[in-house]
Amino acid sequence: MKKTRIFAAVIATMLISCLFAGSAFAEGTLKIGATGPLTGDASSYGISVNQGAMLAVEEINAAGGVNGFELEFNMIDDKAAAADATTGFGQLMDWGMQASLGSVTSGSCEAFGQQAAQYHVFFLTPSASAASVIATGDTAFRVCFGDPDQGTLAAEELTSRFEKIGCIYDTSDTYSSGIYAAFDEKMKELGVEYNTFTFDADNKKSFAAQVEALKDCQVIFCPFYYTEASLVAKECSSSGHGDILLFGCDGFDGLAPLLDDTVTNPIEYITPFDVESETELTANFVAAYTEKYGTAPDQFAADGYDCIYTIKACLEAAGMEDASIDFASLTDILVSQITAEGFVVEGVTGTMTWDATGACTKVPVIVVLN
Amino acid sequence: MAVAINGLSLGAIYALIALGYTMVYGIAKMLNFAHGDVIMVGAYIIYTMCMFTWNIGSMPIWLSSLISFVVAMAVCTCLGIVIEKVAYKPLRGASPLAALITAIGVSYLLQGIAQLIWGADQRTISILDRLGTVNLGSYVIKWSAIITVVVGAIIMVCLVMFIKKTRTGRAMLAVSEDKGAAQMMGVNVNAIVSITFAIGSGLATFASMFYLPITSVSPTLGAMPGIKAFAAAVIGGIGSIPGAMLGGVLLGVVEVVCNSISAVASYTTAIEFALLIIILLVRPIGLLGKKRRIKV
Amino acid sequence: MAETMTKKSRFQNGKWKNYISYAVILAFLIILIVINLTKGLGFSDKSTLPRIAFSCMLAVSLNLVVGFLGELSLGHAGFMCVGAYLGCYTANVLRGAGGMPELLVIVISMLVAGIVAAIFGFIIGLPALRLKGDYLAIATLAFGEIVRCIFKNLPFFGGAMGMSTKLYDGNTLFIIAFVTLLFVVFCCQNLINSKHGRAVVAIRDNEIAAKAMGINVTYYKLLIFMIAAFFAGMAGVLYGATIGTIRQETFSYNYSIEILVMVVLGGMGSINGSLIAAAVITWLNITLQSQLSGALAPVKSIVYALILIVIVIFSNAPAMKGFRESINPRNWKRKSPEDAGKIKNDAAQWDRIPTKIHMDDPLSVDTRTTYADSPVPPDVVVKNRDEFYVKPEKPADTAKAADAAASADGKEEK
Amino acid sequence: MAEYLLETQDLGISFGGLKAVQHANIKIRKGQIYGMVGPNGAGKTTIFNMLTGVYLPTTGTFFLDGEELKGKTQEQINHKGIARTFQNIRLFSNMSVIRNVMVGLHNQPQYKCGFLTSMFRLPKHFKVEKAMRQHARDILKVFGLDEERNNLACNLPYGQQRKLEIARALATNPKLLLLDEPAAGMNPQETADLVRIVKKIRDEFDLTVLLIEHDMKFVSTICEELTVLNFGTVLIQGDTATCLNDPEVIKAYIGG
Repeated sequence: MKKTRIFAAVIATMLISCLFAGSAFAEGTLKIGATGPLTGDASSYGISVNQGAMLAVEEINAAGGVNGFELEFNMIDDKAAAADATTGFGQLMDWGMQASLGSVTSGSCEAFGQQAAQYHVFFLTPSASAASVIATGDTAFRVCFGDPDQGTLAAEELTSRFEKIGCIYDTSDTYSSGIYAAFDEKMKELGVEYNTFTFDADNKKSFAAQVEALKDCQVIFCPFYYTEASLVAKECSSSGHGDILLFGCDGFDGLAPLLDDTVTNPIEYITPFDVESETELTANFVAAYTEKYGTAPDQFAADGYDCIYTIKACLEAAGMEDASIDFASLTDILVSQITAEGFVVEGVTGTMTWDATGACTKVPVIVVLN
Repeated sequence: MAVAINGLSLGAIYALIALGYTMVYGIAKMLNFAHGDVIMVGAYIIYTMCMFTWNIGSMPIWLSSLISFVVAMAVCTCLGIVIEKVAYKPLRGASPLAALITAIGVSYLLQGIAQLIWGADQRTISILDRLGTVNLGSYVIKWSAIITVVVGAIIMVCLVMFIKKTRTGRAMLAVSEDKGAAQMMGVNVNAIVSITFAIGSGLATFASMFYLPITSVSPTLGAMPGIKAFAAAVIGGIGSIPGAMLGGVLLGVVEVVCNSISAVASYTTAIEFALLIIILLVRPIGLLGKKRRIKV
Repeated sequence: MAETMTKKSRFQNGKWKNYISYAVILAFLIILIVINLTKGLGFSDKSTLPRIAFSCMLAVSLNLVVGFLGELSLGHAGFMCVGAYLGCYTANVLRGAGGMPELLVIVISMLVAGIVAAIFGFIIGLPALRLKGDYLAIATLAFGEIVRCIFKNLPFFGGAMGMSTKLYDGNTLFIIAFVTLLFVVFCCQNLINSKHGRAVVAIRDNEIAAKAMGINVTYYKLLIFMIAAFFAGMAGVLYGATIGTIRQETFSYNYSIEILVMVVLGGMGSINGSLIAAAVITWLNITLQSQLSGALAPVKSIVYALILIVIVIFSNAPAMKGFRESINPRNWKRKSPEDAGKIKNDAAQWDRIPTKIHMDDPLSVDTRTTYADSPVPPDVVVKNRDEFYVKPEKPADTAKAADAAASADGKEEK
Repeated sequence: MAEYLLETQDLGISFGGLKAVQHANIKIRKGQIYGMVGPNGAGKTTIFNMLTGVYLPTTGTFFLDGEELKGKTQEQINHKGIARTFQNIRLFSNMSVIRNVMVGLHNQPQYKCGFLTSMFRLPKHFKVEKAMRQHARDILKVFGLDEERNNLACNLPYGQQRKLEIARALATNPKLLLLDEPAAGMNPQETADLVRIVKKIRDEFDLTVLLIEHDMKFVSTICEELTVLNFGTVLIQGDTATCLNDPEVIKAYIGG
């Protein structure tokens, strides 16, 4: 009996929640939504993007908004899980999302992208770099590099400089495997031999074995995120291999604060965003971000920041005067603007242009970490 | 050689965690899934205290590390006791699954609180790895690994002696065999359970200390080693203290060896767990578990 | 005539509880369809509802193993993983071939997924014949992780990148999901309330007596693992149709534990309880996710954890028993002393469900492994551990039972 | 047709170094009620466990109706026609009384019904369920438990639990019924009732009964032949009166 009553109560609550749910249209503000990992293993990336995007929104609103209307940004936690990104998308739509930053990590962004394609919603992901993400639909765009480009670039760069090359990558991670696949292909094409070792998400707390196996290499290519990179660096230095160059991709950004004086390895990485950069735009961003959050921004924050400014640029280019527009029409406007001939955005991560595939073209720089 | 030492040191860490699992299991008859998160808390306390003493006190590193470690141990011990009193004690006598679910709840809770306090950013700190390396013949071996193995071995011997030789230790054995009978014999069961949690959490602090050189600190630090240590405890025969050590070392060595062979590295987790299943199929009660019979 | 009689007596015996779930799910579904046709469901409902449906399927099927068979399994997400990959692969192939209506595609892929998952269920059922309690728990957990690790390394299924499949139309997906859930509840309910269900519960209640009564314990353990895996595989296909991307890390042991939490909170051995708990927990998670977004996200896990702890302590703590009884509506009317014996304790009565999930190995510091050389003959040592004489494995027998089960499964498909 | 329904030949088992039972040769004719007595630890229950496949005998073997059953599993032995009760009651305590008996009926060939038939509620399922229920009630009526059929087994009084265990064992349609201390914990009236029931089921169901009992009054009333065990070996075998009056037996019991 009691159970039945609970049952009835639950069902009633759910039905009520369904009845009252429904997309509310924005009034006066343009709602931009995103999902990202705000808890769990990958949460530092999601939190950075969230902070970067929030900073951009606040700056824009403080400066009078976009053609007079304000922006509103909301990020829902997806724990880097596809299922939560899907429901997160639904919740954002119910909240009244009109444009989106997609999702932070590739796996969940792919799920997000499939939903977005189904309902025709524009998204510009800050950091989901897997090739499959922008392949989900015509409304999918990104501001980061694609994984394969970085792999190819790294292969060219490393073979031109070194002979003994090693590589460690994360078999369970889309980003890492994606870069590695392109890297491997390019290395085979160049006919260069190298050693590869792997780790995975369940196994990424200790790199003793991998470093030990690659100790004779001059350089280790590390296509993964800075959290694991810091462990590899520490492992190299503390096990007496402090002279091996660690070469990484844009995921290395944010590594510097994690390294202390015990790490002696030289570190280089490919990135569009250099926190030390002298340009006015970047310097202002770094200063504002540091003031607001107490830490220097990493590339994720920069990407999130650029995403918002790119959407703003699109809205301005389209001459939007009013935020009350439904998401489907806005999507058409944004897509046509971002792919338009001559649409260029100067962001903190470089000068960006887009093509119809959704990929972003910008110039990578190789940063040497001191 | 380096692989062996690295494997042993990882194994020693797993063994230290597994000891906590197995002791709590033996006494409180529950799977303490929150044990891994006590390690995480320990690591954060060590990190915070070290940063604090280095920046403010400008102490020598060894002193500040020692202070941090002692503070972390005190905090973790208290945390273990508090968790037991608040979350598990009310459930004594209920289904072991109920305690399992609260343990999972406590684990989520600790992770959430850690993220609120320290944020989600991963942090690294160098304490034991500052000691550098030692050359043994043609091999380069890290001091931190050697210390882990040696201290781990000492702790385990001490623990066995403690349980075998002291009154408290024997009381623990009695409580684990039969709570009711032990109580009638004048053993304070509540105190013994608290002591067990305290010891388990204290050992977890050692695990945090030794784990720091090879890992970064994050709210989810404890999850996977927790599960691996659970696996280690089961391989050795849950409830058996020598079994936990054996299981931990076995798992650690297998993990490092698999990781260092390129062809199988991506299957490391599968191999570890397959090994577990095979061992259990051959010996359903773990390597050193006790076979019990039932009267039919 | 005879049938109506049987049914009637069932209702008279108070078995209507077994049927209430159908009525409630059906009513829920009809109301939702009406809402969707008139007003339109919210965007999030279109993904939340299928998620609730497949969570319910997972909880009900795991309950077969944990609640009814009494074996602790922490690898249920592994079966779902197998089902999701295989089912979605099948769906992709079928769509590639073209010309098939979407509904047929999803039904066929569910069957394929179910069958393959059931084969895996058979494989993990084998250790279950030998292992008990926590040992089986870690073995099933290990199995789930192994499955995940293998899928991660199969380029065939996209490796770490995972697999994409077509999203099912949001307006009809929730109907399919709930109809599938009805099917699963129907199957489980019927199985449990039959001679086979009695045999399974007998094995849980007293395995020794069940064997002495000639119950084929091997057959039923494997059967239950296979059926549970079959339904978990089906749930995997629904997952694919709802989410669109399948990646192995979704199906980690954490997910298995979440399903176990649903089963335990709902009350082991209660299908209605599993349905409620699965729906509430899934809904709670999703609601917390949307309510606590942005910087508040860490609070979410704290809230969830506190809810979990409070519920479990409230409904399980022996010290709270009196309080539980005093607030149980069924006891309000019974104030007189002669009714004291009739006091109902818990809705779920967890403490009354016996399981073989006992955890009673004592602490030991020596390395002697058995009592074999003990001076006391084993049948005089009174211990409550179900560890007695284990017959040498009979591969032929096991294989036969498996064949029987597999061929029976095959029939179901046709 | 073999001369004896049950015949054990040199049956023995040892655990580690301890010889729990040795050289047990027991021959039971069809239709007999046969008793096995002996002090605690004499190995009576161990013999039961060997006969039902719980333990594998280390020496010797045993035959039911001329068929060797050593090495068969508990389930197979039950299918061949040996059913038992337990010294410490092992009912399915969370099932109703009638369901306990229906579990006993599970393997009867006339109630064969695949799990898919039950799962999809094909007509055969209802037919089988109805017939099983009726059959179970018929058995319960013999034991006077029909009124209690919808109660949980664990709520029955002790004496009725013992009876229910016998009823459940009977439901498996055995040739040989092994009763392990069936009268333990019963009051004299219940014991007398039990005597009547055991004799009745022996006659009605064409059974042979082997029982362990400490209650000598019960044993002398009901058993036709006895085996007396002490320290795992057979002390004496023969008809009840002779055995019970044997000085060795009295010595073993009184501990002279």
